[in-house]
Amino acid sequence: MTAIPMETGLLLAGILFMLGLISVMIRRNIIFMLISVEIMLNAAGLAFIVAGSHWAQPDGQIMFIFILTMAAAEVSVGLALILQIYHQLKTLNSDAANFMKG
Amino acid sequence: MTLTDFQHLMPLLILTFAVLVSMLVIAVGRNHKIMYVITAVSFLAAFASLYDLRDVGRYTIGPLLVIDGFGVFYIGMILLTALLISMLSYAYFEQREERKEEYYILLLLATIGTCVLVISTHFASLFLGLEILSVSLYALIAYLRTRERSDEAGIKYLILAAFSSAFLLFGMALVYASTGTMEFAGIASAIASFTELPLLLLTGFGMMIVGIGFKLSVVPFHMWAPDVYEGAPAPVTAFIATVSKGGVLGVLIRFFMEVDGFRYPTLVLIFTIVAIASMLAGNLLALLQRNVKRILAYSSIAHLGYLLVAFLAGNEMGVEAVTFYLVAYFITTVGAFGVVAMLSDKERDAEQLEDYRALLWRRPWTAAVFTAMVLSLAGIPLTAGFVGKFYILAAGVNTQLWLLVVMLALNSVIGLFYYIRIVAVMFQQPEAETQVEPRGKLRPSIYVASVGTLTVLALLLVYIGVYPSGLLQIIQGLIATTTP
Amino acid sequence: MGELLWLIPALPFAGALLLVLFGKRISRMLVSAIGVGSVGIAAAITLVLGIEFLSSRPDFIRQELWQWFDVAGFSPSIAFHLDALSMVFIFVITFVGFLIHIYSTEYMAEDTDYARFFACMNLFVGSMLMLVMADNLLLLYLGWEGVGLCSYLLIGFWYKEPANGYAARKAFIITRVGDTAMAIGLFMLFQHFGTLHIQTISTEAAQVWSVGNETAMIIALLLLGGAVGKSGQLPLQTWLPDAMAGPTPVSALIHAATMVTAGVYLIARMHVIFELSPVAMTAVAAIGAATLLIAGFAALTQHDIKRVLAYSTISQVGYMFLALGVGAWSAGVFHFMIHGFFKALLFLCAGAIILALHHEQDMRKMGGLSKKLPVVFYTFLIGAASLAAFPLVSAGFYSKDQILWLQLAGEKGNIWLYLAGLLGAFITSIYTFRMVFLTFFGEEKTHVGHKPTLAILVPLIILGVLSFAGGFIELPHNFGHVVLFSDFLSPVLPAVNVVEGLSQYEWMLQLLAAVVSLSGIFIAYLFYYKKPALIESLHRSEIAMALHRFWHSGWGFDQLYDTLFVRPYVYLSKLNKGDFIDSIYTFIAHITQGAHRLFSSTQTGVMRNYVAGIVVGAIMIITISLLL
Amino acid sequence: MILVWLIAILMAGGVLAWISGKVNRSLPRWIALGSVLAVFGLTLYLWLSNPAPVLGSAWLVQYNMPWIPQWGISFSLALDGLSLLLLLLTFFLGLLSVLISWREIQTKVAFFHLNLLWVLAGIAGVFLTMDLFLFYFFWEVMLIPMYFLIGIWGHENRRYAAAKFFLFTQASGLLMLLAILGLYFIHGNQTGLYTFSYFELLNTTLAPEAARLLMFGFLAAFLVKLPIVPFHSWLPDAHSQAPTAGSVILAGLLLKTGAYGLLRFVLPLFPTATVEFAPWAMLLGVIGILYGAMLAFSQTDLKRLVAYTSVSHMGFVILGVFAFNEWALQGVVMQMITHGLSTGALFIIAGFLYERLHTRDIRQMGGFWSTAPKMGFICLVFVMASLGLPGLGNFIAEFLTLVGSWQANNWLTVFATIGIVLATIYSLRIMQKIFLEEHKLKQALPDLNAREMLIAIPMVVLILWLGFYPQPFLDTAQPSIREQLQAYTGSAPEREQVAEVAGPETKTIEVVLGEKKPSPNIHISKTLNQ
Repeated sequence: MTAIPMETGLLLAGILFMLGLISVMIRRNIIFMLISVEIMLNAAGLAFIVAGSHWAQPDGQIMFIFILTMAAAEVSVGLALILQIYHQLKTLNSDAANFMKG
Repeated sequence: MTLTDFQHLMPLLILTFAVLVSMLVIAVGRNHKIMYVITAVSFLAAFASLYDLRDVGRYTIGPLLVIDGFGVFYIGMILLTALLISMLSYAYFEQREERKEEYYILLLLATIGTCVLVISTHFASLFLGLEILSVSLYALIAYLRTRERSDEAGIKYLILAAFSSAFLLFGMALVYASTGTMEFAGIASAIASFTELPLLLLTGFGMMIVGIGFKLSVVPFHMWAPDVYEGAPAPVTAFIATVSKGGVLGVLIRFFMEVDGFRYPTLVLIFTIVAIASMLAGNLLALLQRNVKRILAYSSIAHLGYLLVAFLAGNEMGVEAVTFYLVAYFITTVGAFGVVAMLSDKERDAEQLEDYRALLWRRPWTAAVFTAMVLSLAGIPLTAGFVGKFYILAAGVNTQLWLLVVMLALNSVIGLFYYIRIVAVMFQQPEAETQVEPRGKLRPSIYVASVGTLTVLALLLVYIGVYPSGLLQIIQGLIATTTP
Repeated sequence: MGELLWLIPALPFAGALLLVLFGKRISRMLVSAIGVGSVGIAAAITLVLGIEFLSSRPDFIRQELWQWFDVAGFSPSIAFHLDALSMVFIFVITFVGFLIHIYSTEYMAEDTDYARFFACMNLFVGSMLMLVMADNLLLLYLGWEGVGLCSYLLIGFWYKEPANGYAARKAFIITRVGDTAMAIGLFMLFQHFGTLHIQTISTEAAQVWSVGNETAMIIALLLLGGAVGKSGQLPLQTWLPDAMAGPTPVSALIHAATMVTAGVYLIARMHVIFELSPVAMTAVAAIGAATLLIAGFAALTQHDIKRVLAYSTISQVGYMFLALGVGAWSAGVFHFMIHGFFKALLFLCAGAIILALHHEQDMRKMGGLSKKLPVVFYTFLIGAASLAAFPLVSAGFYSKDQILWLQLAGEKGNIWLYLAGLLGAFITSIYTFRMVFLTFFGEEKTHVGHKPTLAILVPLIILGVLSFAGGFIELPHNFGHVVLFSDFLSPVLPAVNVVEGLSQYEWMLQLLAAVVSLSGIFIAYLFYYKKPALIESLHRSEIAMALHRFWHSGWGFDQLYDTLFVRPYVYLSKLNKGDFIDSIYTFIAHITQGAHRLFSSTQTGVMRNYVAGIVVGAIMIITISLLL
Repeated sequence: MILVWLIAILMAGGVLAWISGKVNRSLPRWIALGSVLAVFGLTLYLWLSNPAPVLGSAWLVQYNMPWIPQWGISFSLALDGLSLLLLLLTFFLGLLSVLISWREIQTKVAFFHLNLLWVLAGIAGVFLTMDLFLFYFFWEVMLIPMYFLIGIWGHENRRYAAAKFFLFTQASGLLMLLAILGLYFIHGNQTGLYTFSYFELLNTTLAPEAARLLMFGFLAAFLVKLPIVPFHSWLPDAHSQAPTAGSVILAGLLLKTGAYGLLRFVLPLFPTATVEFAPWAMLLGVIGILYGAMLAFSQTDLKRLVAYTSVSHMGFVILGVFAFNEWALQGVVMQMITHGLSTGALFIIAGFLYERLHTRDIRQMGGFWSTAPKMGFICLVFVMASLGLPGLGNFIAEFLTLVGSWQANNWLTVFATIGIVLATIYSLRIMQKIFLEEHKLKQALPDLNAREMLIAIPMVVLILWLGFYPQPFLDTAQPSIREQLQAYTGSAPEREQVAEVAGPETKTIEVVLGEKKPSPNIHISKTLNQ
């Protein structure tokens, strides 16, 4: 375990984070955007675990559990909203939801 | 957790209890009025329980939370604001068909989250508080789910908030990685031991600022604000504008004071840029806007910029100024959205400037209150906003932040332009006298509740504007216990 | 005896006040009584005072009413100072004023604004008295501006005609230009003496400054500026001919007898300052000489009888300046008095003619009036003789002769000034008698309507007598040597130093003056009565006509000022009517609105753009935190 | 305590007037009239009961109560001669404003009077307060009601004008606030006493650089308010669009707050910095005089024309203030009063005309003398006042100012004096276009009625009084002017000693029979020898 330095782990987390970030930016489908955000959150969770293991503390993993919980809550609300939007717009294209601007 | 810990957390416990009771009540039978009473009473009770904590000094509960004067004051402020908002909400939702009862649960939950936020001293509690707040807000914003705009606002807020939360979390992880602790105090001592800040830490801080900045809706993380303000029901907007931002600002101040972030020119520079950009962009965006809710959104962006000026002063006076300004800003914003809520009808909120035309002649009292609120936002004397702005300027001048102070003055002028435009619209002559009142008349009791709330707010506004000594004393007394 | 002093200006003021307050409500009889009576009583008091003054011969009488104000030692009073100089002036003002008031009761009888006319006239008399009786320059300035106001009001009396209003404003504004110079002079005087009290300044100036002092020169020139404006001298003379737009009694009183000579009074009053500065003295004389010539030539070509008289006034005041400029103080004042008589007379006669001819003022449409208006004719003749300095019998001869004589004999005189004066005298007699021949001789061209009655005739006759007899109180030494007038003035005004050994040639000069005057009359007789064909031949000459046009327009001064000052100012003012500074602020406002639009376009409402915004912000923040 | 009453009565009267509007339409007018009369009476009483300036202190009445002790702010009012005169002017014009609105204002009468009285209260506060925070407070308080006055009851372009007025004054006011704060902290750091008290802050010692910056902060507010070219552009719009009472208060009083600020704060607080800046300030004044006069000439909107004359006249104020001597400052004080009267009167006449004709365009006027000679006469008096005719108050003001500024700067004074010629040009144009020439309208213009004469006559009397016997006013202002000038040990005191001997002393009517030109100073030295 100790063979893998913390930086490598963080780098992995960072790459994961960037992947999520980029796909949020380029995806139009709201569900995919939600998924991408989840990826970013998980990347953050990974970073916590890496950091926690570096300092040999359980805190990182605890934080990960928090993040998971929160993500679940978020997704549930998010999906409900997406359903509602699909009801109204008949599309999941996030660009279509731009009634408010200016 | 000892018994005294619970005593010190009494306000939170009361609110949590109220949430549980509410759910049970809903399970038994839906009744808007009962829900409303439960909420209001619980807010009051929670606020009353703060009385015991008035001389608390500094009481830490594990590594996660601390109850001190600062926290008590902010909790008190949040509770009162939430109470006022719930009072306005009652009248607002009474006219609508949706099921109203869950609204209060969400409101209570969001308030709990904010309260946790301002007393947190640990990333975990910070995160928990923030997410309780956020998740409740997603639902609150989209509460009127049959309105397209509500849903649009909800999903926008959800995706963007989650997105920024990811930044915050990743930033926290990086900070944790480089310091080995998630306690504010621990981070502070860890930083103090560094001769030069490691890149990891700086990146972490930077990413955290993104997360925090989003919640504060400062430039460049402000873009969600107008859309969400517009789409959310008026009382919820008031909540986002006041409680949520106030809570985040509270924790930001706590964190910065703890780690003494003002020592680092990089951080100060970032906040300076953000402050100036927020003031400018907020005011310029509002300049010719015709939607009142969006105007208030943009103006709140600018006001956060003003607040950052005092925040950047970085001393006790700065904290006092921020706190004072927040009080004034809370009163004003709640009042303004209260008027918006009061004038709204079933179909839509009263958000177009046209809805306010000749208000002074149609409903003089409402118009007078709204005028007072707008003038307070503009920082005109006799209102709390003036004293607040004065305090911020004083804090800025005291620490010689000339650039920021001058920008503030300049932006106040730009701001004036759109504030007085609102006022001007209100005293315009009605186009045609025949324009009948289309709004369905409310039951008098509800009307009285709204008007009463607004009256209280207006009186408070003027009282603080004319005689700020009392509030000042409280703030100084409570905050002196916090800052080392 | 001095206790009554304040009544002299106060009475006309009171009359004016009463007329302003009640003029609309009382009968014309009462208006006349108040208007004429107030000046009449003032004249009577002047007479009493004058007699006592002559008998007891004090240097001056001073009466202080109250202190005007007192700021850090600047403490002028509302106080009157009566000495011989003031005495002469108030005598002319009240008496001629009184006569003209009487005259006006008939002249203005038909006018709807009868009360307003008398209110203004009374106000004028009061202000003019204030001017000449003031014991300090600030009070003098009050009178000075007061007469300017009345002049404005009376020139524009018939306000419905825009041209009258224009003439009135022109008069006020141009004299104000001079007043500005005078005001600056007052600032300087105050700076150096800490007071504007005339006597104190006069006493101290002589002690503090030596002759040729530069400050004294500047002050004197500035005061001269004021005098030039008020007295219609070069280069501020252009308002006076236009001022004839007012009713004729006004022209007689204000623009001939009294107000236009205020400049003479000012210079005589401040003679101490002027004497300290040879440059200023020369300037006074030179201005006088130039003015009298230019105005004389202009008078030659005018058709409007009142304009002839106006230019003649300018020219005659030029003589007074000429006298003052060589230090012949009392000669100047003497000419002022005589001029006051005969010019008032001429104007009043002209007024009678104008009234008779249904407000016709063009001399080409007059003629043959000697039969129809005999009294007017004879009195006019006396006046004309006096103006043309008809030898021996006219008052004008003596007063003008004294001036001419002192140009040569006086220490500060010189031959060029004398020649200018002589040439002026020649032209004067030509245009004067051109007027006489054109109006009274030849055939009748316009029907005579209103025949003057007593109220007009009596003043004419009295003034005629004065124009004739007035000269005999001051006669040259080879003509009986009467020096009553200069003797009277001697405590105030120093006598001129005469160059030794010239006095035996005085008779030659007198003869020359007489010849010049008579030959001028003869030429006028030839051209305008005997052989009008000569004029016709002149009209055919291109050069003569060009010269005629040039002189007729008053030497093109109006045109010059119009292009130099009026048009540019009006143009600039109209150009900038919208206030270009305002557009700077409008520009700022536009920029701000542009910025608003720019920022607004970022709020697209598309979520992905918002995400991108956050990312950009994040990149910026992280870059900053990593780079710094 | 009487000082508090002055403000309290007005504020309470305003609220009362507003409420009473529900009961009766004309009740607000009477309440407003009553409260302004009451404060006017109080001020008159103050004036009459303090006839002679008390030696030693310029302050007649003081009132002090802690307000926000944490910041060293107190509710501190004090009255000296200068404030007293300006209060008299304020309430006099306030009285007239109520009267002229009697018929002009027919909509929202109650709210109008609320605003009117609150403006007056704000202005009175500005003139009275001796705490810089409070000063800023009142400075802003008077804007809001003024904004409403213009914005609600103004003419066709009122919202633009009101907004412009508001933005200009606010922007400059904020700069002043920064300067006040700067001064507060500098003083606090020096002495450890953090206070906004004027009397304490007077003792602050400032580094030259700091003094300059702070002075500009103060100047910004006052010069915009005054206004000085190039910061004047709010004024023509605000003045021409406001209702008559609004114009009167704007021109008569609001502009004076700027002048008052210069006298009260800028001069004593920054003695060195102002001396440095003086030539530039005077230059600005002269530019203002000439520029305003020139613009006034070409205006066709009567109220706009008069507004530009204000710009021109206010140039004299700054010219005088920065001459730093007693003559000039007395001139400035006189100018404040007389300009308040004369320009106020011209606006009132414009209001009378507007009521009758519903236009302010002078191209459509003319020949009104024939049907309205009373109005013509009143207008003539004030036109003459505005061109500085001696015998009317403005002359004393302008002459003293120029005499004073001459001692400071010759050439600028010369140009300022030329401004008087330009004043003549535009002033006479007013008379010509409105009252003279041929009557252009079909219907006759009704002359002034009794109420209007009641407004006009006191103004005429006052302006004449000021012209012929201004001494009571000068005496009242003198001690405070000396106090403001304390820091400037210029030539004024020396000159004074020389001149006091030279001037005649007695006020009774006396007759002196001259002998051999006795100059008065000889006369006095004789009595001294005896």
